[in-house]
Amino acid sequence: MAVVLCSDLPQEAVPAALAFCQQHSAFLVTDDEFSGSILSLAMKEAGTLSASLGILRDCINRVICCGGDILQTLPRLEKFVPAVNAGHVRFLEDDNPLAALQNLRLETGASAANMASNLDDQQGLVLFDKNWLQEDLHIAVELLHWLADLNRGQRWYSLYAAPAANSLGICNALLSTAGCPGNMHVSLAGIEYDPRQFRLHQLINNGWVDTCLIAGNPSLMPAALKEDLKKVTTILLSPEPTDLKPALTLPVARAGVDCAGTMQRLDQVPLRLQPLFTTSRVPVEAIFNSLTGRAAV
Amino acid sequence: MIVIHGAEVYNPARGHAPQPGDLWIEDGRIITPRQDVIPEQVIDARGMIIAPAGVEIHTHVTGYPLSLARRFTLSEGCRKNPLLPSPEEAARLYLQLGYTTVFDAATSPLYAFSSYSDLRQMEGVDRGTFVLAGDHHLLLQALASNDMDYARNIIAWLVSCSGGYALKLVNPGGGLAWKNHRKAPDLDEGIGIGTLTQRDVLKRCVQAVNQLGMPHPVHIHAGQLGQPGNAVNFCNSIRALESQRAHLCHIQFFSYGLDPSGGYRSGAEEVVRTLEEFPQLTCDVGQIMFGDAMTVTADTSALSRLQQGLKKPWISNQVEAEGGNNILPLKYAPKDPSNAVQWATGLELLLLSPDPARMFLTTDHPNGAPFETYPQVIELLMSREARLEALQQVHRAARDRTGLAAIEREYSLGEIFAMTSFGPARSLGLNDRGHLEPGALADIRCYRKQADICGMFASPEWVMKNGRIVYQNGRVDTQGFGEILVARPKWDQDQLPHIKSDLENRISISFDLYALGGTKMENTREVPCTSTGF
Amino acid sequence: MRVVLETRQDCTGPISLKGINLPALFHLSQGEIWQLPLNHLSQPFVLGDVFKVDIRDSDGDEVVLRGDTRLLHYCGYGMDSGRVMVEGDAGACAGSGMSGGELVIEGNAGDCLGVAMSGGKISVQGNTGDWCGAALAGESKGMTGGVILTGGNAGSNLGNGMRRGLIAVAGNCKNYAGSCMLAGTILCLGEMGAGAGVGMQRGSLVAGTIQSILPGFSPAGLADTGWLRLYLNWLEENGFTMPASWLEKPPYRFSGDHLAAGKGEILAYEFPQ
Amino acid sequence: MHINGVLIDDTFAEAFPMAYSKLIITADTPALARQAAQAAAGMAISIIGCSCESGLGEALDPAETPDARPGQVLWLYSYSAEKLEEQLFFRIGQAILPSATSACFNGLDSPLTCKPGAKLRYFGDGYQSSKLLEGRRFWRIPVADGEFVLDESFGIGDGVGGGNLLLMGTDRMTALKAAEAAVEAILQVPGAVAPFPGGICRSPSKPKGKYANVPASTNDGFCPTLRSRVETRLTPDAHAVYELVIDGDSLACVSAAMAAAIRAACRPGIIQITAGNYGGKWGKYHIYLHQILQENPA
Repeated sequence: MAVVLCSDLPQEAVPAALAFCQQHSAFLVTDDEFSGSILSLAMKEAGTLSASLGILRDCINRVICCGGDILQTLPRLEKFVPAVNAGHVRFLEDDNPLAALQNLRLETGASAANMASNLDDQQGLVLFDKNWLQEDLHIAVELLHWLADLNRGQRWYSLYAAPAANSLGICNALLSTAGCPGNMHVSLAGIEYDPRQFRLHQLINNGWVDTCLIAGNPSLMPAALKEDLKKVTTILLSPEPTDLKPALTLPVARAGVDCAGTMQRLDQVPLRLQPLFTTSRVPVEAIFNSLTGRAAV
Repeated sequence: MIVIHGAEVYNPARGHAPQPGDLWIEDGRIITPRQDVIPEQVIDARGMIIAPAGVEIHTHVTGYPLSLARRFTLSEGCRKNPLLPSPEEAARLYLQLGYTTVFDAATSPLYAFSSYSDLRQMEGVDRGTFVLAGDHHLLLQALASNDMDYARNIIAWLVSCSGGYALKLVNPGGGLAWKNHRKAPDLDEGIGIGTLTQRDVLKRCVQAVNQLGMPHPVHIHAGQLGQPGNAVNFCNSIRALESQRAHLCHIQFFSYGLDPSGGYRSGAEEVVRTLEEFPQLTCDVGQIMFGDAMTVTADTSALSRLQQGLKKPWISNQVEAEGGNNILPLKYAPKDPSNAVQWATGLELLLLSPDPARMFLTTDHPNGAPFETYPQVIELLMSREARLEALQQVHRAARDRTGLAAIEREYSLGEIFAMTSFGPARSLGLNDRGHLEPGALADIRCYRKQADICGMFASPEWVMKNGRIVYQNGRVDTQGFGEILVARPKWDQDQLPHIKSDLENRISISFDLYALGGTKMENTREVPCTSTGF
Repeated sequence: MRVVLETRQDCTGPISLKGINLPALFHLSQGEIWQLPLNHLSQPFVLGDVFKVDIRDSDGDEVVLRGDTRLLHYCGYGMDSGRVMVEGDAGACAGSGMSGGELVIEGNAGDCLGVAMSGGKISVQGNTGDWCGAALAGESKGMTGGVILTGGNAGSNLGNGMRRGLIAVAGNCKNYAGSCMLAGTILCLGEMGAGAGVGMQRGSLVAGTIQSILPGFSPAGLADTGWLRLYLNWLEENGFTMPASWLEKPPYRFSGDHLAAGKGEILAYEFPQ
Repeated sequence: MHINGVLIDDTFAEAFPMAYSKLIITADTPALARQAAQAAAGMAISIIGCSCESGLGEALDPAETPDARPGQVLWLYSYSAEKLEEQLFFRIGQAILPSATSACFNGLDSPLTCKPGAKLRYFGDGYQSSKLLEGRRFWRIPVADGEFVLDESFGIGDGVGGGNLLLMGTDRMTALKAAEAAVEAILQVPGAVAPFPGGICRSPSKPKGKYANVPASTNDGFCPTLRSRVETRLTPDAHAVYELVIDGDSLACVSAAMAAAIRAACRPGIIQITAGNYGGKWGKYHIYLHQILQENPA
């Protein structure tokens, strides 16, 4: 069995899902791999500088957006980073991001100077999103290497514009509870992590799983993966209906509407959401806990 | 009612020598032996050593920086990394070492919720965290205007709203300087807000915290961490505290002399001599051990310096109006002259310090080494022979540039227990542990007497928390034990609008969501503050 | 001795052979082999539940896996000697961590073939999946020795982080061949995908055709390099047929990746102008 | 014993153990390969003067060489492994590396090796790189027509040097023709090398001499012009003597080559065939002429 944690869930869902997986020897994967395995592996190789939004708002005067869709992902970007509003923003769009990044790195000295004129106190921000990473580790590594190069001159921060509400929260919660950001096999014997073998489409196509329990709304999943999901039995714990046709759907509470929950902002600052209404819907973690409890009896 | 019978009992509250006798326990606490009742359970502990459980005063096992650090250790089987156990695992591992109280050294208020959710998972031990404020803009501003009343309120509010236990200062002003592309300020250099200097920040914060009567005084990480020749600055920082109560953490990293070659030499003697002038201070050592380590620190200035030397990938995250979180993987090599001197300096500090209840054993986990190496350090302290043997294995700089080889002192068992239990508990203001007097918590560790010191400390016979055995024969039972220890110093509610408007000018988050965002903390115990008025 | 493990009819689902040192089976009796613990995902099984075991005397030492081998993962994991033969397709991670001996796969191999191997020889008659000869996840060093020969095509990230050794592919390979390579040789007779050699420090990539050259590589002219003749000759002796054009003209050489150490090379017979 | 009327002296040649290695030199054409090999073999005549003796072996087809190019075998003999390594370094670096299109490979599998390639690689000035194929390391040294590829390690074999024959003829031309026929026969034996110019030596030597600092001097007993001044070894009708010196990869090889040489040299006009020795005191091996002829029938 595989449990998919979708990134609109609050991070409270993570320990419960982990306990459930442990009891059932299940795979645990996330729907946004970029904030998890791919970015983590890239950071390990190249490192990165980041900052919370308050700093970026106050001292950033140049912004580079990698991927043109970033303004759609972050419609209120200029609120956070006034430099965007002032027009000091450059969009990098390319069919081949890897080659584009290599070109940028090769001319890094020059481009860093162009970007940030000659003032010493100039600081920049590179924002990148999923479209730019294009499902690949190498692009993420190259991107962060480019940032590291930029950082030898002026100070450049980076942020990953995660496409879903709480990609970063799920990733961080997994890191602190399990030690790895998804793509794992959880059993009583321990946790095995393999970002290559244990990606959802690999798990399905290699015949490692026959059932998928999807927690949250899988709207972020690529179309190809949704096709793959048709090959196995799916159970959905989602606050709203989706275009998947699962064997079973259990409606769950949504953090910030029906229940409290913690989500992380773009800069990974945790935000506590309080419920708006009192409804009968239960949070995902309660479902996981009761499933774990039942099996124990 | 439980009786532990026949053991050699070390009660650091009554000196370093063991005492024979039975230990009586009722309702999770130690009681005076009774003649009139028959106990429900007698634990046969003949041939055993009984001591109060360990108290960890400085470690890094929770919070957002640890998530960042885990990103650096991703590989197959990442869970087994002893440097970065998950909070749940860390609690287990501490219990297996005989520690039942664990304090995580740093929480940035903005990320306080991350720390709290990690602390919640550390079942089995009493735990808590310190709140980072050495670069907090509001606090520095208040200190700069010398408005001590407002500064006290800010400290009290910050610690309370972050669910912390004490105030921690990390190289005050250093983070601010780094953000502004300046070098970290020296002790008497302006930090960039008015005429405020690092000396002022240290002095006034220590004063404010002591006035608030918080159980643990200010937990200080001084300036110039890791730089050769920093012992002079560190001694000046100690004097800057002007005989007030404080705790200085991982002082090994601040106790270096400058070798004529430009490298490290030990400054341990000078530091210990200076510390002797101020008996109200406590310290922990931050011993390094050879092998892999992971630098987890809020001291961006020091880490960026290290990173520029090593040219290795790092993660540096700057927090608005506060300091930063920085991660850099390291490896301490026995054949590296600098590392060898660092290693010897830590041991020298411990061995030169006359009072084990004032100088504590830590490895600043995972900065110096994983905490699982404590038994190895203890062996080095208790056996000169082991020390000299180890000295032969490392670079000769450890013999030439430190005084370690000449030191003959060997710690006694009683001193070890004073150093790992009694001292830290007292420094933390936790009077109910660290000793075995009637009324103390029945947090007890039990070792089988043996010649192999390292082996003995690495595997206690059993460990008791609140009068129940939680570790025995390799099995850890953490269910339902341990509380989150918090301090809630009093602060003036009338100042709230003032703090709110000041804060909202500085940060990108609404005041209501700041720190724990008004979340009710579960399973906490408030350790009272003993304010004596201002 | 020849040990034949044939899957039973009713075997379904993936089976991990991690933890079974196949060459060590020669020292065991049939009963002992039968009782070896197996990992069927996480439910414990013994080998006899899944395989029929047949032991025969023969000239050389050989373990043969046959039947429905498609879902057998970690075939030949950590092997250090002897010969293991998979009569059919192998699952993922075959030959991972092996340090010696020979692994022959008659069908296709799954992903992560020969990951972190340090010696020995793997021959695949069909295709191989992604991350062949690559580093373990999160590690920087891939295979550190040995030879992988593939008769068909290879997937992406062929030889990622490779430190030493030879990978030869008779067909095409997908993107990012030789990514982050430290040294070693990757040879692809057919077409090499995009992003080849990204982040490579040293080592050689040889391709019949290459889809694109990254900007981190600079053209270095025609290169009639003696070592390539040496390798091609060795491969011909090991059953590879070289395209005639390879022997007639020297390949074009690109050196890079200048964004890493830049001591590597891509040799291509045809490339986009 | 007589063969074709030629007296085969009942004596022995005194031979010594030598270290040897076998090089395979390849190039784009057979001529280039041979040229490189010849250059490397240059003046490796006698161990007395240059601590190395060498000779060309067979030419190789592309199918027989490691890099599928035409090749040439070169044998190098010296008195110790250390000396041989020094000579390999010197000769590969001086002669083979500069030769157009050349590459140089080890042709001898042996547990004992030396690593001239490990030093020669520094000619690459930091741009050298290596390839490791089946445990064998090849160095790639950038040169102006591409790369010079050479094996890092060369096998060292236990060979035999100093096998020799002396042909006495009625006149110079007759003796020379016989010697040339003998050399041709020697080179037919695999592993045998005749290091002297054309394989023929006209100056047999004896160890030491009248002068203190001379390691070897002319073997006066065979010099026709000294007939009346010294105790001569010549028969009265002998007027010219040529020496054949043979090194080989084994005692059997040297013996076979000597036997073949004797048979080829037994022509009209040759009076006697003998061998040089120093009373059996110097060499480890004694090769008896009659014995080897029996052991190696025609």
